[in-house]
This record gives sequence, C-alpha cells and structure tokens, in this order.
Amino acid sequence: MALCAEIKNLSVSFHGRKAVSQVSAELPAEGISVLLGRSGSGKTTFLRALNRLNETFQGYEGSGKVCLSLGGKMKDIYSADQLTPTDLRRKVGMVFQIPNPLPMSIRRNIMLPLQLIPGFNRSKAEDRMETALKTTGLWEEVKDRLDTPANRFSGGQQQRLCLARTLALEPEILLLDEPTASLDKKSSELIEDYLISLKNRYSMVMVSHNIRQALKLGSFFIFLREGKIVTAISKKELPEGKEAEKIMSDLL
Amino acid sequence: MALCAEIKNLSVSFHGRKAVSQVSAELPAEGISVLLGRSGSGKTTFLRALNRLNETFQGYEGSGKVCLSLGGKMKDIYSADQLTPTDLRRKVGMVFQIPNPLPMSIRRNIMLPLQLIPGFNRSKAEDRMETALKTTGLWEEVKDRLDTPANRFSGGQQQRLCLARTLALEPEILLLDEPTASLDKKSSELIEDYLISLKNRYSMVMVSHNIRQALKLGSFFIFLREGKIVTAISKKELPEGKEAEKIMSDLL
Amino acid sequence: MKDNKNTPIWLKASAAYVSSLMSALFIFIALCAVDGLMKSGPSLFCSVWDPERGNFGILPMIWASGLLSLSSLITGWTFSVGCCCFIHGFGPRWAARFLANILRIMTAVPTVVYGFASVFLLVPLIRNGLGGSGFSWLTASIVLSLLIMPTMVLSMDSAFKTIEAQTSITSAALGFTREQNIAMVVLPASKQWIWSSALLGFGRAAGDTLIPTMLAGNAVQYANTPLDAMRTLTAHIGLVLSSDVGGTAYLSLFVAGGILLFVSISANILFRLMRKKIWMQG
Amino acid sequence: APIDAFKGQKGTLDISGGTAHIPVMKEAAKRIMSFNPDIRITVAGGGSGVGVKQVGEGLVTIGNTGRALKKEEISKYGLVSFAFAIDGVAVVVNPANRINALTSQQVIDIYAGKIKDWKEVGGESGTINVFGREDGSGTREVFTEKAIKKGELAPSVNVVSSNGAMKTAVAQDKRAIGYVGIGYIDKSIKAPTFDGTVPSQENAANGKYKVTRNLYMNTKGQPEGLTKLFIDYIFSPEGVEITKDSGYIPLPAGK
Amino acid sequence: MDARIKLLRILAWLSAFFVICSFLMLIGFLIYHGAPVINTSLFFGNTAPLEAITGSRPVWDGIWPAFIGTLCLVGLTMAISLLPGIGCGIYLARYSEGRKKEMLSMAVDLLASVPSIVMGLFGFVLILFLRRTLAPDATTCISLAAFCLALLVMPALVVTTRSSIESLPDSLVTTGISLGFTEQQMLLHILIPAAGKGILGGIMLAMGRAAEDTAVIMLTGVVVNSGLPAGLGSKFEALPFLIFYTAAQYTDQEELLRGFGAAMVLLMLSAALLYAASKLQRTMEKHWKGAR
Ligand SMILES: Nc1ncnc2c1ncn2[C@@H]1O[C@H](COP(=O)(O)OP(=O)(O)OP(=O)(O)O)[C@@H](O)[C@H]1O
Ligand SMILES: Nc1ncnc2c1ncn2[C@@H]1O[C@H](COP(=O)(O)OP(=O)(O)OP(=O)(O)O)[C@@H](O)[C@H]1O
Ligand SMILES: [Mg+2]
Ligand SMILES: [Mg+2]
Repeated sequence: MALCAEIKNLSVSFHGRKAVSQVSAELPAEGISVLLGRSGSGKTTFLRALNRLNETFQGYEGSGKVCLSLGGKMKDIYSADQLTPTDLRRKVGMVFQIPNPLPMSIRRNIMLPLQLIPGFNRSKAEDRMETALKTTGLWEEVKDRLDTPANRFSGGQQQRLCLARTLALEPEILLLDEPTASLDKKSSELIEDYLISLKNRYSMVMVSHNIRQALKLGSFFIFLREGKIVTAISKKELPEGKEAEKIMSDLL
Repeated sequence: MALCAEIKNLSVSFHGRKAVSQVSAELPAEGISVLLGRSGSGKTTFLRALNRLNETFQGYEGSGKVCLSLGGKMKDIYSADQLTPTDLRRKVGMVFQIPNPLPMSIRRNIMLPLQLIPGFNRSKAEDRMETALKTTGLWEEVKDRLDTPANRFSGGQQQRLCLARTLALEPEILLLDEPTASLDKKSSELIEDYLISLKNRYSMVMVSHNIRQALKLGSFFIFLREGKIVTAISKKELPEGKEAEKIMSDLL
Repeated sequence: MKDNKNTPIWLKASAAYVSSLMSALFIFIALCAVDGLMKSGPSLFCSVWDPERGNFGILPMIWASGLLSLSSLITGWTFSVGCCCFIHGFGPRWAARFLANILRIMTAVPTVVYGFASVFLLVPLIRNGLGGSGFSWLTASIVLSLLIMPTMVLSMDSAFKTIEAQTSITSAALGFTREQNIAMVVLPASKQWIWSSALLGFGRAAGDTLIPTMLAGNAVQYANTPLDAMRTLTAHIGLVLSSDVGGTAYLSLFVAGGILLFVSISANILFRLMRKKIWMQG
Repeated sequence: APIDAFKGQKGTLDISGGTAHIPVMKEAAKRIMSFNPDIRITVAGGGSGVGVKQVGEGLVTIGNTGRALKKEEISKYGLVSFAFAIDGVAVVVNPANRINALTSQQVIDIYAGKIKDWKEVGGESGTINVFGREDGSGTREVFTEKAIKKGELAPSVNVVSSNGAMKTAVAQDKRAIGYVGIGYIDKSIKAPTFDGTVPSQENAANGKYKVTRNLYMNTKGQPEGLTKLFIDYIFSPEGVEITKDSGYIPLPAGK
Repeated sequence: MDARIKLLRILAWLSAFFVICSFLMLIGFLIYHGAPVINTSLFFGNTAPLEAITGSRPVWDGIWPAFIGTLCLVGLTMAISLLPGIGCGIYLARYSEGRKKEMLSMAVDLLASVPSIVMGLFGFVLILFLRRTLAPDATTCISLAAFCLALLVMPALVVTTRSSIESLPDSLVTTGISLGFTEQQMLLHILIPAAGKGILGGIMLAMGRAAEDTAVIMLTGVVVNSGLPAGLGSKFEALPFLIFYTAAQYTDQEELLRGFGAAMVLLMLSAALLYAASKLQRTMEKHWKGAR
C-alpha cells in the first residue's frame, strides 16, 4: 500500500507538557485519513506536526520522525537538507479549526499566497481564486464584496474563505482541522462532496468530530486519547451502516 | 405564553448591506430557542441584536424594536432610559462562534469579569469559576494549568472556556452561537445535558447547525434565509423522530 | 438605535486640556508672528541677513529648514521602516533584540551629545572625505535622521508587534517566510501607523534646534550642495535669542516661529491629503 | 566689600545672561555661599540678550552682558551697568597651520570672502574655512568693530554659537580660521600675531592689543542690599582675584 | 514580489548597520572620553558624598545637584503630562470620530513640530504675562520648565498610546463589551494593559525627551549653579544644560572631559529610568495576564 505519511515515535510537548506522545502511524496515500478524539486529545497538534507548524509556538519541544510523500518521494520533513519549512508548508496546506483570515480583503487573502509562488501569473491566479471561492460556495455571497476586509464576514464565511485560500494554493497534501465545524448542513455537504472529488488528487488528513462525516469521507481512522493513539483502523475493517457508527463512538 | 424576547421589524445592515431585514419574532421564555439557517443568513447578527453588540461594529445601522424580559419585566433594550448597554450585556451573556479568550490566563479570563461586578467576593468567585469549569468538563484538563495563557489551549478547550466564562457570570438570558461546533461528541453531550438542566433557570437562544442537537435541545425554531425569517416553528408542531429531522433539513 | 459611547470624563478632560494648551501655544505664536510681521514687514523677506547693515532676510533660512527637515525625514523614515523590518524578521533574532534595545536607549541620548560627538567624529570625516568645512547640510541631515529614528521606530514598532502576533502563524501555514509575512502582511496592515510616525518624525526634525546649530554651519545662504553650510529657522531663533533684545532681528525670531508653524501646518495637510489618496488606491 | 559684609545676610540672588561671565559669578557665589549658607545665589547663562531681558523684566536681579547696553535697552528698562572686566578677542587658527602672523587687512579680506586660499596669506594651499560668531554676541561685536573695522562679512561664513564651539571647530580643522576670547586660548588652538601684536591678557591690559571688550553686570535701577553687596564683592580685592583667575583683566569700580 | 522583499532586506540590513554602527561609535566615543573621569569627585566635587546626598552641605564643581535636578524635572514633567497624554491618546483612538478626530490628531502632530526653543519662548512669555497679571512674584522655575517640557513630550505620548491601542485586534473590544464591561472597565482592565508595551514605549520616549532637552529649560529656569532644587518655585540645575554649557564654554581640556563624564552619567541615568519603566511594565503585565 502506498503511504502518504509515515510517523515514527512522534512526541510533541509545549512548555514541558506532552500534547502528543510516542505516536507512530502510517497514513495511506489513497483517500482521506481522519483523526478523531476528544477535545484536547492532541489532534490539532498531530496535524500541525505534519507541516512543522508546532515549531512556531512558544515552548515547543518535539522528537520523532515524520516522512511525507511529496513529489512522488518519501521525504523526512524534519531533516533540514531535504526541504525548508516554508516549501513544506506550501506543499502541505492547512485549514485551521478557528478561522484565521489575514487582516486584508477577501481578494488579497487568496491572491497574496499565490503571488508568492514563483511563476505567478495574475490572470491564472484570478481564475484559481474564482474556482476556489465557487467550490466553497462563497462566490455568490461575496463576489460583489471581494475588496471588503475579510474579518467582516460571518464565521462560516470566514471558515470557507480559509478553505478556499488553501485550495487555491493547490497543495500536495491537505490538512483539514474541522473544516465544516461552523457550517450548516448544506454548506458542509457542498464541501464534503468537493473533498470526495479531490480524494484522488490529493492526500488528505482531517480532524472531524462528526462521526457521520468521518465515515462518509474517511478511509482510515486514527483515534487519539490524551496524546496517544488508541486505535488506527481502516474503513474496510469496519462493518457497514449503523454498526460502524456505534463502534466508532465507543472508541472515542 | 410568557415571552423572553419580542422582536419587531428588526433590520440590521453593515456598510449599507442588509444582514437582517424586517424580522419580527416572539421567543418563548421557557426552553431553548434555536436559530437555524445557512452560513451567512444572519443568525449571528440576529443574536447580536439581542445584546446590542452589533452597534460596536463599523458601518452598523439598525432599526426596529427589541424587548427582552429582564428581572421579570419586558424592557425595550434600545431605549436609553431603561437600561444601559453595559448592564444589558451583563444580564444577557453571549458565547461566540469563534472562541475569543482574552489574552490572559484561564483563571484571569474567568475571574476578571467577576471582579468587576459590584459586590465581588473572591472566595465565592473562585467557587463559581470551579463550578463553571467543571460544568464544561474543562476542570480536569486545566486544573493544574489555570495560570497558563488561554490562547495556548486547543480549539475545543478555548470554546469551553468561553462558555464557562459566560456561565460564571450567571446571566439572565444566554445567547449561544454554536457553542459545540468544535467539540467532540462526548464534550458536546456534556454541554447539551448541562444546557438542558439550565433550561428552567435561564432563557436561552442558540444557533446550531446540527439538526439533531437542535431537536434535542430546542423547543422553538427559527429558520433564517438571507436575513429574513422563513419559518418559526415550535417543537410541539413537529412530528416525532426521524420525520422531524427530515422536515427541518428541508427547511434549511 | 445607536449606542452613543459615553466617554469617561478623564479622557474628555485630558483631550480638552491638551487641546486648550495647544490652542494657547498656537495663538501665542501666531500673535507674536503677526506682531513681528507688522512691525518689521517686508524687510524680512529678502535673501541677505546682515543686521549691521539693516538687512534682515530670512528667506534662506526658510529654504534651509525645509531642505534639512525633509531630507532627514526621508532618510530617517526609510531607515526606520528598515529597522522595524529588521527587528521583526529580516534580521537574526539576537541582532534584532540588540537593535531594539539600542533604539530604546537611543531615545535617551541627549541631543547635545549627538551634536557634541558629531563635531568630533562626523565633521572631520566629512571634511576630509568630501571637502568643505564639514559643517554642512549633509552632516546635520545625517545626525538629525539618526536623532529622529528612535521616535519613529518605537511608534511603528507597537503596531508591528501586535499585527505580527496576530498573523504570523497563519502566514507560516500558508508557506510565507517570516520576511514575506512582514513585507506582504504586516507592513500593509500597519500603514496607518507608519504614516503617523512619519509625521512625528517630521515634527522632531523640523523642530530641533541644537543639531542644526551645532552642525549645519549656520551661514545665511542658499545651500545648494549637501556640503554647503546652512542656517535653519530654529537655529536662527536660538542664535538671535541669546544675543539680542528688541529691534528687527528680535522680531524676526517670532516671525521665524510663525513661519515654522505655518510650514508644519502645510506639511501636515499635505501629508494627510497624500495619505488619503494612497489609501484610496490600495 | 570683603566677604565679611555678607555676615548675617539672608535671601536669594539670581544672576543670568552672558556665558563668559559664568566662571566669575560661579566662583564668587561659591565663596559667598560657603561663607554664609543662608544666602542662595543662582547663576544661569542664556546669552547677553537673555540677560538684558530677564533683568529688565525682573526675573533675575543681575543680568550680565558681554557688550555695552543699547540705548533702547537702557531706556526701556532703566538698567544700570557695571563693567568689571576686560576680555580680549583673538584671531585663531589650527596649531598645524604654518601661519604665525596676520595683518588686519588680511583678516578683513578673509572674512569678506576675498581671500579664499591659505596660499594667498603665505600658508599651505587649501581653502580657508571661515568661522564667525552669531550676530549680537559680544565677541563678534568686538571683532567686527575693532578687528575688521566693520568690514563686510561674506554670507558663507560659518557661524558657531559659543567660544567653546569655536575652539572645537578650529582645533579640529587644519584650514580653519576663527576668533575667541583670549581666556579660551590653549594649546589646541593657536593665535597668530595680529598686526604684529601678540594677543595676550598683558597686551590687552597695557593697551597694546586693541581688540577688547568689557564685561558688564546690569541691574534694574541702582542696586540695593544683597545685590549691592555682591557687586561690591566683585570689585573687592578678592573679586578681582577671581576675575583674574577666570582669564579676564579686572576693571576698577566706577569705570 | 521577490524584488520587493530583496529591496526590503537590503534596506533592513542597511538600516540596522547604520544605527548600530553610529550608536556604537557614539557610545565608544563617550566611554573613551567620559569613563576615566567618572568618580565621586565628578559627582560631589570636594564635598563629602554623604553630606552631599543628605544635602547638608552644598556641592561645588560636582554634577550631583544637576543629577538630582534632572530627576526631579523628569518626575515633575511626567506627573504633569502622563495622564493627559495617555488620556488624549485613548480619546483619539476610541472616542472621537470624523472631523473632531482629524482636527485633534492634526493639532497633536503640529504640536510635535513646534521647535523646543519656541516652547521655551512660550514659557518665558507666559511667566512675563503672569507677572503682569495674576502673580507678580512668579519667576522662571522648575515647575514652569516641567510645564513646558510636558507640552514638548505630549505628542510622543499621545501618538504612541493611540497607535498601540488602535492596532489591537477588534475582537478584544467585542469580547470585553459582550462580557458587560463598562467603557471605563474595558480601558482599565483590557485595552490599556493589552497595549501596555506600546504605551510604555511612549512613556520611554517622553522620559528620554524630558531628560535630555536643553532648549526649553534654558529659557525657563535652569541655572548653572543653585544647589539641590529647593521647591516647586525654585530654580534648578540639570544635566543636559550642564553638558551644553560645558560644550559651549569649556576653557581647558579637563573641563571638556568632565562634560563627557556628565554626558555619560546622563545617558546612564536615562537608561536606568528606561530599565525601571520596562521592569515595572513587565510586572504589571504579568499581573494582568495572571500567567506564569
Ligand atoms: N461586522 C460586519 N461587517 C460587515 N458585514 C457583516 C458583519 N457581520 C456580518 N456581516 C454580513 O452579514 C451577513 C450575515 O452575517 P452573520 O454573521 O449574521 O451570518 P451567520 O448566519 O451567523 O453565518 P455563519 O453561520 O456563517 O456564522 C453576512 O453576509 C456577513 O457577511
Ligand atoms: N501552543 C500551545 N501551547 C501550550 N499548550 C498547547 C498548545 N497547543 C496545544 N496545547 C495543549 O496540548 C493539548 C492538545 O491540544 P490540541 O490542540 O492538539 O487538541 P485537539 O485534539 O485539537 O483538541 P480540540 O478538539 O479541542 O481542538 C491540549 O491539552 C492543549 O492545551
Ligand atoms: Mg484542535
Ligand atoms: Mg455566525
């Protein structure tokens, strides 16, 4: 089985307090891997370990090895000579749990990261922006307000904006931290469908609290508790329908 | 039927763009009223109209009348002589969609608002803090980290902190903007149960995207679309079980 | 249905206090300047300053004041932005901290020390390296820009700090380097404060007395090359004040004050217009 | 009056004005206050103009000037002057300069901008950097009146605002020329002979060297009480000593 | 894009280089000349230090009175200017709108560009005016100097306070408001502490300025010798003026060196003030955040 990520003995602590400890896992390249666990169990930290974002926080200390499949090769992302963190983060896009638009207009929010990619082309970038906004269902709502500061929009709109921003970057791996948490059912479905359609193009790792959503999207599930992996299970190993839901909620 | 809120012809616009238009509704005092609607439909704006928070945003313009039942009397909250906005906001607590801890420690986050209430008593306040943290299931997780800056905690922890902060203030009316959006099932249930237990003490208005949760908690439902009310429906008028879910998701 | 924030009384009081003091000051300067103008009139507006022969021209000084304050503002401001960038990401962390501390200490370096030390350090350097007497527009401009930098950097810095704290993680996640975050996100977002710090710096540059007195040579002439000596209005005030009472020379001092104020007002309005325009564009 | 006169006196005496006076005033104040701590004497600078203004407005009791009062100053405020010392003003150059003698005509031409190069007066070739003092300064007044005979001053003359600054400028610059009070001359600057006379306090005192000025104390109306005692003290033998030590030539009272 | 960053990078390094080099040169120069003369006799002259510190005997030929005078002057100036300055900054940041805001902020900017010498002149004329009207005995003194200095340092205080409050994220205000804080409480408990670092920057600027300005105090009461300041209405000595005076009137090399010594002392005094202020701010922030 092709892998998208290989994690060995990953430990992360902040200010001396373990957030993730001694985690090893292998995430398949195909389909979406879903992280589940109670609040504070280390899901976000785990996710951030995949794009080296934990390092930007105060009091970080980490050990272990993380390899990601980038450009067809497995690369050790924590070894300096293979990849700079910046390159890594451009290739491994992340959507945050709490929407975090930059203090500028919608348009700039999406265009700016594109501009910084070598070989930037304005009209192509504009296209990408439009596509990304359409995918997240935001286009109709904001197309006449593209130059409004992003923080004036509703919570769900901001969340979708952040998703669109990451999608427009066309990363190789997508990290999604509860991308639909503050969205209504219809918008969630729109995005879920889109994620399914992307399944074959990108590797995706996502956090979800919604078991139904996890089952619908995921093909591999990792359960965390207090920073440790309780179980890692693939969809094939689960029974169909209601029963699966039950098993999963018991595992939480 | 006793009312907790009476809204007449409420319109709110930002920078000349309507967010809520010509909304009239009567919310019952008993039980929880739930706002539903797609992202950007004006739920948060509606909620903010109930504690006059909209006015603090740039470009705000509003009209209409909102009466809340406070201290046993119906009060027009927008008429200056009845209530200052500050008093109003202390009595009408709000939890935000996007967690907004103050940039200080957990303890200070909860204690600071308590300290500013006339007649503050430290040991009583500490008790209230502990109770509130326990209710939100946070106590065990943070009791040895009470003096850590709040923004270092996980998304769900922050959300629960904000809920605890509001609960500790013991408001008369609670406004909840998707309080469980970024929480796992267990934590959500803990909070849901708690909200149910509070049903008889406070009036509550809440936004939820989760129909199951809405049905479980709510006794009155308001559906918004593009700033207007589509339907307002009480639980009694709905059939039981699956069917209700279906009707509701069609209304969205 | 709008909430009129009730302003705490001490804020209103302090705003009133500050504005009344300022009005008193402005009225005082304006009155004195008008008085001076009435009494001395057109004799001030010529190019020769030679009190012994009854020539009281202050035009070259106006020119010098404008030239010196603008040139040092431009260099000082550019360098200030540079320093802010250096502190917040372009430089290695230790160097950044070092620079920040230096700038903080520099606020405490007395102007007279700058002037004093420059006479011994910079003036010979310029004289031997570039020629002239060393007391020149260039010398004063270099020191003046150094003098106004801490003021500007410190007032930009607080905005930089807050905005960087808000955006750095988001930017990192989008694959920005720290430099890119500063250049593309923080800098544009703190535009407003960068502008207002320029105004602060301009004020400091235009208002300084000691540096031009000690370093600019004080010759009353139109300085055309950076190596020429010049006398600014402030230096003129200082020079005349210490030596004369009454007479046209003394009056010229109040007119100089008035002109300085007038120039500052114009520069201020100009700045504001420019700022509005630039804001409209982006 | 000798210092004993201050016995049993009380009060404050504020002095301001000409900076050249400060060493004398300060030393006198020190002796008087040490003798009788009940007396408080403050000494400030500011320049001749400030001295006149402040004593005229009653802000201080003695205002010093490095030049004679102007008519309008006397009439406006009713001031009384006491000249107590002579200070010579000398043309100075950098010690590294070969020049050892200058004539008044050469100096006039240099300050008028007609002579621009040291070569023209017999030095090493190089542009002359001319330094002068601000107008109204006592030193400058003496210089323009007595050294260059009210000759023209080129606008390009650099202006410095004190004797110290002048000294610093000339001591730093091999091609500089300037003028300072004789008391300020030391080994860091050099005073060439002026029209053949060595500028020194002796020559100034015996009248050979003509470029001199008086230092004045001024009061509003005739001095009384402490003020009078102080002025008398300056003219007493002890005061004369102080004046001499400060580098000036004392003048007898009532001149 | 890349070009812009490259440009900025060059600028950043250039600026840092410029500042650091100039500063080190300046400090090196000062230390080279000033350090050898720093000793008790620089401070106290011939007076015994203990007697000088208790003020029982006046100090001659020492900078002690000027040292204390500067401290008093800075303290007095801050006492007069701190509250109104910060208050006005907050007022501009949060409570004024439209024309009023524009006018007031412009006035502050203008005030910033009033030359210090004019400020001193203002004080001088003010005291003349007072003598003719209300208080015939008023004279230039430490309070007048502090008052004029307060005017001088006000703009820095106002502008930095304003900018550090305005750059706080909006959500902070919204949170405070939603928790039912009154305006007053919000300011005291959230905005001012959160903007504390920036405001402190302003205070440092103001203190530095008050400690170093010469032109203002020259016309408003500073003297070459007066002993320790005897009260609010007395004349005083101050270090910057002492330095200025030395630079202008030194007669021999030794005197000049003492000037450098005084300059170094002034610098150290200011640095100590800054250090104390930032220490205080850190303690207060810790208390506010309640964090360890
Ligand atoms: N402060 C503001 N400034 C400008 N426009 C605003 C502001 N707040 C809300 N809006 C606009 O008003 C509309 C309604 O926003 P609101 O936040 O009420 O939506 P919502 O129903 O809460 O959506 P969501 O579920 O995504 O949170 C949106 O189009 C939004 O962009
Ligand atoms: N920057 C940080 N500094 C200090 N502690 C942190 C930091 N980030 C996370 N933690 C701690 O690490 C633990 C795991 O946090 P994490 O954010 O990974 O949880 P999570 O599983 O994402 O929870 P949630 O579902 O609530 O978002 C928590 O106890 C949290 O308080
Ligand atoms: Mg999380
Ligand atoms: Mg919302």
